[in-house]
Amino acid sequence: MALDEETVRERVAAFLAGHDPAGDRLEFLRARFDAGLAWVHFPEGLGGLGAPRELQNVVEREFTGTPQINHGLQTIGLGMAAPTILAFGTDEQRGRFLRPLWTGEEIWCQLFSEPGAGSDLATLATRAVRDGEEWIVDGQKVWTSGAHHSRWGILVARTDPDVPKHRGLTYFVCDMHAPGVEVRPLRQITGEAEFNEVFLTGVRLGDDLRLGEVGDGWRVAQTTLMNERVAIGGGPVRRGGGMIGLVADTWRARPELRTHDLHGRLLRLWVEAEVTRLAGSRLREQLAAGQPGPEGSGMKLSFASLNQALSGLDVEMRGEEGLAYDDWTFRRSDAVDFFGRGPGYRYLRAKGNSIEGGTSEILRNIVAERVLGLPSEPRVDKDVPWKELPR
Amino acid sequence: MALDEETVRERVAAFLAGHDPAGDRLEFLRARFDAGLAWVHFPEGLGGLGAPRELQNVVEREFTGTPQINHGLQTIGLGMAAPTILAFGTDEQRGRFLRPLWTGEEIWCQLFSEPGAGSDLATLATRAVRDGEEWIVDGQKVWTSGAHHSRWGILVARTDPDVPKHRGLTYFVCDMHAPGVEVRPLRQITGEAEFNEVFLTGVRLGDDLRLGEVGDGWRVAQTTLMNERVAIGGGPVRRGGGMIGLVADTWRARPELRTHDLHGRLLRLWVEAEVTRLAGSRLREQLAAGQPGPEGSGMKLSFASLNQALSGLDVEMRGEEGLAYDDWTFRRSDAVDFFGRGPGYRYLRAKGNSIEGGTSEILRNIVAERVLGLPSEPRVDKDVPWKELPR
Amino acid sequence: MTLLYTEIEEDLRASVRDLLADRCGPGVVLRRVESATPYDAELWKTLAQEIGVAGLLVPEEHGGAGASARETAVVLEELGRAVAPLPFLTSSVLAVSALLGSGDGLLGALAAGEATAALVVPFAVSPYRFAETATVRDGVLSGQVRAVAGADVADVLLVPAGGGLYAVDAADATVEVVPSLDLTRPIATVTLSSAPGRRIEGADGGDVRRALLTGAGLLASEQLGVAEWCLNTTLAYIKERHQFARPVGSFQAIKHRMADLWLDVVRARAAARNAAHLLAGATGPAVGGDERDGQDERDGRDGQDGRDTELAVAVAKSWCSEVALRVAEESVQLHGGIGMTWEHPVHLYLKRAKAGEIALGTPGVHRDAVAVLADLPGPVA
Amino acid sequence: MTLLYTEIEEDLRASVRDLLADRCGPGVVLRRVESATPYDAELWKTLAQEIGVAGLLVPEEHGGAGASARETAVVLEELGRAVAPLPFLTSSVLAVSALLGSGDGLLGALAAGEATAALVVPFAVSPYRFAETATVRDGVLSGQVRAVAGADVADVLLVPAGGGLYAVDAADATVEVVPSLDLTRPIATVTLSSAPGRRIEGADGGDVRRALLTGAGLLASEQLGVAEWCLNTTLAYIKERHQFARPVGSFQAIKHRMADLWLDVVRARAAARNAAHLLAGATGPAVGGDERDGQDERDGRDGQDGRDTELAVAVAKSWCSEVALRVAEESVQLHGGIGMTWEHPVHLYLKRAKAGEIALGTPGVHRDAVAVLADLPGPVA
Repeated sequence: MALDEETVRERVAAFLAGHDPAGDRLEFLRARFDAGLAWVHFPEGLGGLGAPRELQNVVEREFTGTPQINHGLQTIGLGMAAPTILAFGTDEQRGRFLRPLWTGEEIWCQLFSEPGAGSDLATLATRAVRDGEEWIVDGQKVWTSGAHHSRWGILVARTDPDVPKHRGLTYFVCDMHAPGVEVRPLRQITGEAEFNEVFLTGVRLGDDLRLGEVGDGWRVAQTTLMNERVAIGGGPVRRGGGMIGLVADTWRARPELRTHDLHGRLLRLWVEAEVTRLAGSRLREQLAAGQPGPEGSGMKLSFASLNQALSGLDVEMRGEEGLAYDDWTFRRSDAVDFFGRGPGYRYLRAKGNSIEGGTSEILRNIVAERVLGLPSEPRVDKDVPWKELPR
Repeated sequence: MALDEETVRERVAAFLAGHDPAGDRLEFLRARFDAGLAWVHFPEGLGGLGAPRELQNVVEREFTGTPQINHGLQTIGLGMAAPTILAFGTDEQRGRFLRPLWTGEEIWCQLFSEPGAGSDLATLATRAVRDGEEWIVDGQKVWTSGAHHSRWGILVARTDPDVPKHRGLTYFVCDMHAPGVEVRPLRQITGEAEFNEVFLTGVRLGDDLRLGEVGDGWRVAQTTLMNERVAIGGGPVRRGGGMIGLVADTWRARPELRTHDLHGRLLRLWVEAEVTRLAGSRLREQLAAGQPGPEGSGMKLSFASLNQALSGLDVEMRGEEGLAYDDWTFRRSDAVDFFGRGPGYRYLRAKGNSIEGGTSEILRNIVAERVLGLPSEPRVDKDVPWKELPR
Repeated sequence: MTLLYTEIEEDLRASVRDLLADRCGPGVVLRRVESATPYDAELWKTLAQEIGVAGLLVPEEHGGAGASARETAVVLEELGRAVAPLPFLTSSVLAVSALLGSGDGLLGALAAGEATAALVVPFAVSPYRFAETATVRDGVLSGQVRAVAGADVADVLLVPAGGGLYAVDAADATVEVVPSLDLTRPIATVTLSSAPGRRIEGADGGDVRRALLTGAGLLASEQLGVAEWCLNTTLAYIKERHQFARPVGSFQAIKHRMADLWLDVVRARAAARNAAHLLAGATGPAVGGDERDGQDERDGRDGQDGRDTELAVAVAKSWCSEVALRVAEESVQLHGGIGMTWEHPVHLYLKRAKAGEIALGTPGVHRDAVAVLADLPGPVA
Repeated sequence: MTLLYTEIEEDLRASVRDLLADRCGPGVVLRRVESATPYDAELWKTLAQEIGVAGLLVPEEHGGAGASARETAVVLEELGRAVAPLPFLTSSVLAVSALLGSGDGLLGALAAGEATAALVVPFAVSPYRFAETATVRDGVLSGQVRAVAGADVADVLLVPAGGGLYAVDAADATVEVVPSLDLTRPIATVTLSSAPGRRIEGADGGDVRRALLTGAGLLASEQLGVAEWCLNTTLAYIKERHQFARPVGSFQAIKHRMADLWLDVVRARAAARNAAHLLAGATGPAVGGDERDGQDERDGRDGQDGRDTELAVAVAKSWCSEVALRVAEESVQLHGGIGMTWEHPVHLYLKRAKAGEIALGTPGVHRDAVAVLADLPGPVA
């Protein structure tokens, strides 16, 4: 029988009675994991209680004020690596990886995208060739955030170039400390580097780092990608919040910038931001009512387009101030900083919103086919061996 | 040696000396044809002098003030049927058809489009089956302007359903007075009928009405379509002319209709209309300088979109007046009447601008492939017999 | 549950949709608009009396169903989806709303579907700029009002004059229907030449403005219905229609346009629901207390609720007007030639959408209201 | 021939393009903008002196080429196509134009490429709203002007003050370059603290405004060059880049967007050429006498020519600004991830396009001028 809210609450209380939140942070977190109170829907022994996923909210509330894990740094580990390891890992792999992943002792990154394989991920060219009990990996990955402080990476590589592209892939855990792994910051048009390029040259990975069967990498990767957080979380909840709020605040504070032309465009964008926010609220209500709708697919599209239009208007309306930029220094950063940086940065960074995490073109395809049921286009690559595909 | 301007001028003078423009209109026109002064670039004996096409302008100037042919009613005959007959007709056919076509004694219409074959004209389904020296035609054509006062129609029909779609077509001259030809006015969303549906039921056409070889209809039709007038002629020449002029006049005359929102949109459209007009002027300069550019392909796209946006704004800005319509009477009309009718008519009629004569979607394909050199999409219908195509 | 549909609302929708599918299909509507009487009186009787939609907004003590703007909005979605030529918006929404504050006895007859009424204002007027055009003297009304919707089928005309509201028997006025862009909701010129009127006790210009606000906010739901019909009908068509041996709907440029339109409609639904919810007089804000910004929280409770509602209406009407129109226009385009013919019903939706853009305030007029309500002032002159 | 390019213009274009291809490729520009001096002084010397572009607008009697805005526009197209970090627009167009009426001796040095100058006004200022920010007293200037383009490489600063125009030696002013959105044309704050200035005889605020008008109209040609590079580079990329075993450029949604962008660029070329032609002081209208409307014909000749030119500038700057920006933004998007990286030059064009939108008047400001010039007045207040 599944655990109920009351029982979970009691477990937390019992745990807190025995562990001082003011003590050593890491010890507290390890103990919380071992007590099955890390992610309650995971199995017992792996940080969970096999409880319904919704009860996690209860647990989080009860743990308010205690040492917390770092959701920012651990995004890839928690959101992508963990569910994949749980679904496809051996007992040894689950036992080895999940605990330090959750406590944050080991940071994870994602090694999927390649310069030649963006939207068409399945054409990726990084090779993994078997050599006894090891695999030798050669290739280049890109858009890897956090690679420079990662212990492990989830990696998809081509193990068989002679079969159609989806069938020749295998999924690995990549040891980011292994010889031949080189991480280089990738400078973006904003001037800073949120991401890295990762060069893999003769990297040897033991076969015990393989996740799932040889040739089954595409299916394993789907599990990872399905767990990528839906973009809806990123939308503003308050009316007039988010990017529109930034622009509206400037508008209100600086009457000298106003023109009728800008006013008309601002009003349109304010309305669009508001109806998009309402659609997000409605989606959350649907989820809460157990009626998940297809609307989620569209939220990322909407926010990308809104962020771009609003940040563009922001730069334009500031006139001579818009001709300046806050800082071109080449340095690493760990996240998007729409609220701390200047309008020029926001304008440039928002351009990535319609590319990263699924381009707007791919998202429109998905809406058209999966939501609207429109037929797919003629495919030319379905039954062709990967090595014969035009590139 | 080709004729020069001076000689042509002399010929016209000689003709006018012998023929009184104030006399019988038809006799005058027939004589003008017989003198080779109808279309000077046509061969001698067929209304022309075998002269360069440019000299036609000279002839037209010299004939100012004399009886004229009716370019409106004769559009299809002059612009599409005549060049096709000239290129593919037998001597008998040229001799039989061209003179009354030019004088306007016989009006022509075009029987190409079908309900099931719009942008994809080559899939048309009207059948022509050989029966001795005759062909029996069955099918339905649509969007036929002037069918009700036409003597002849240019017709493309399928004579072989067992070969790929482009290869089984044959081109005919259809006798619009033959039994089995039924013309019905086709009411449009504006309330009136500019076009017709033409039902062909067991229509018997002699083989002498075939134009070009059996199975060669697609190639013959290409000649017809290449001669369809380029849309550039339709653009306004004056600054602030055309549809923008109509809207701007109302704007100036009625200050009580103005709002900042409408003003901003009107200014954008005025600028767009102006740059589109300038592009048309530049295109004409290029043509005059003997440097035809690819810009022509885009003019129809631009005018369609401008006409739609402007006529939509016009209705909206009139408020309660925009809720009314001038006249829903079902009646025939021979042409678009943007300047004589009300804003509601213009709004509805302009919707056709992006459909008739090549949809905007097809025109974008053409620009992308022929002007920009982008690759075509994978084709699924190239080598499939017509009768096996999905429909 | 605020932006979703309740079970009761879904049941109501099903009843209305079934009836309309049965008696108000596109072919029927096309034939009706060619006749002298586009309005379908018989169908209206069934809908008003048997399903009881005429009294949705009327409190029970006045013989109505005591429902709210939420249920009314669902009915409007269905009527929009059918471009139904019925006086629901004009009588059961606009006229009823104008009477609600007064509790006038006429409400009972309207709720029972025994009479229909029309508010005698130009259909293009916005809630923000209403001005009387008729005059009253000793209970006798004179004046001319153009572009009145629903007057042609009204038994009673509600005429704002002299700061009050007057009920005039339609037989005492001249109602001249003019050729209308929207074939399914024609407009008329109402002329009053010393027509006797009964003053509605307790109703004034404020009631008229509130009725126009309610009408504008709920028209957004009708526009949602129009947009949904156009989107779904176009989807069905482009899945079926083949060109170049492929369904038209398999071409990527078309797919992307449809995806964008769908996204517009998804947001139109959220906006229309939000307006309906707030018009229903919900005491809390539409989407949870945590979602109010600081500015709002500083305002007083009552004033704030009114402002939230007005803002929701302005947002919904401006967005849904443009979405309905865009989807209808794209629908005509994607139907190709057939979409330009009288025989295909899509033009009825295009005309409804275009007229709806103007009705009860254009999108631009409602955005001007947003400027005030959301504190986004224009340039200082 | 008015909107086409003459043979002389095409020859000039070829010389400039060859030189830039040789010495100002994207890799070179990327490296320069990371250095302390983005401007390429050596390249400027070659271009200014050997090809002689610095004196294009300067009459022969002052040591220039006596060419016109038409040839100048062609050079700007090429400089835009290369996002070249050179002071042509700021010195040879803006500063020279401000001096033209005076015939000042400085023109000779500028024409010869021996000196460069900058007009000390905010680069965002429009021809319609210029106001002085420096003051002058006894030939000594004080004040601060922000966002000045070209000041960092100018030998001479032209400062509008006291209704006149003053030449200030750059060494006598403080020029502080600030981090700029446009890496290839940085802006600077110019501070004058009792700097000695020489009054330019015969130059006043009207010359400054005319220079700004010329600058705005010719910036449209630079924007055309930016748009063309972005369009062509994107076309080349999507023909090469494969996804799903097809060139990205074979997907219909992409093709249709490219077709629309191309159409925008075709019209940008016509608009930019028209502005350049009229700025060249052509006595006839740009596109044939028969194309003038009745309104224009009623106006006097001189005033009308000036008004035609102003309108052409406003049209060109508003259209070309938006087109350059739209094409640059689409270019980033269609390059996918690589377009977001510093190593690919497309971001230089995006930044130039965004800064160009603001420079010398935003599109909205120029549309406001269209409202006046084309007699399309706004709402009566």
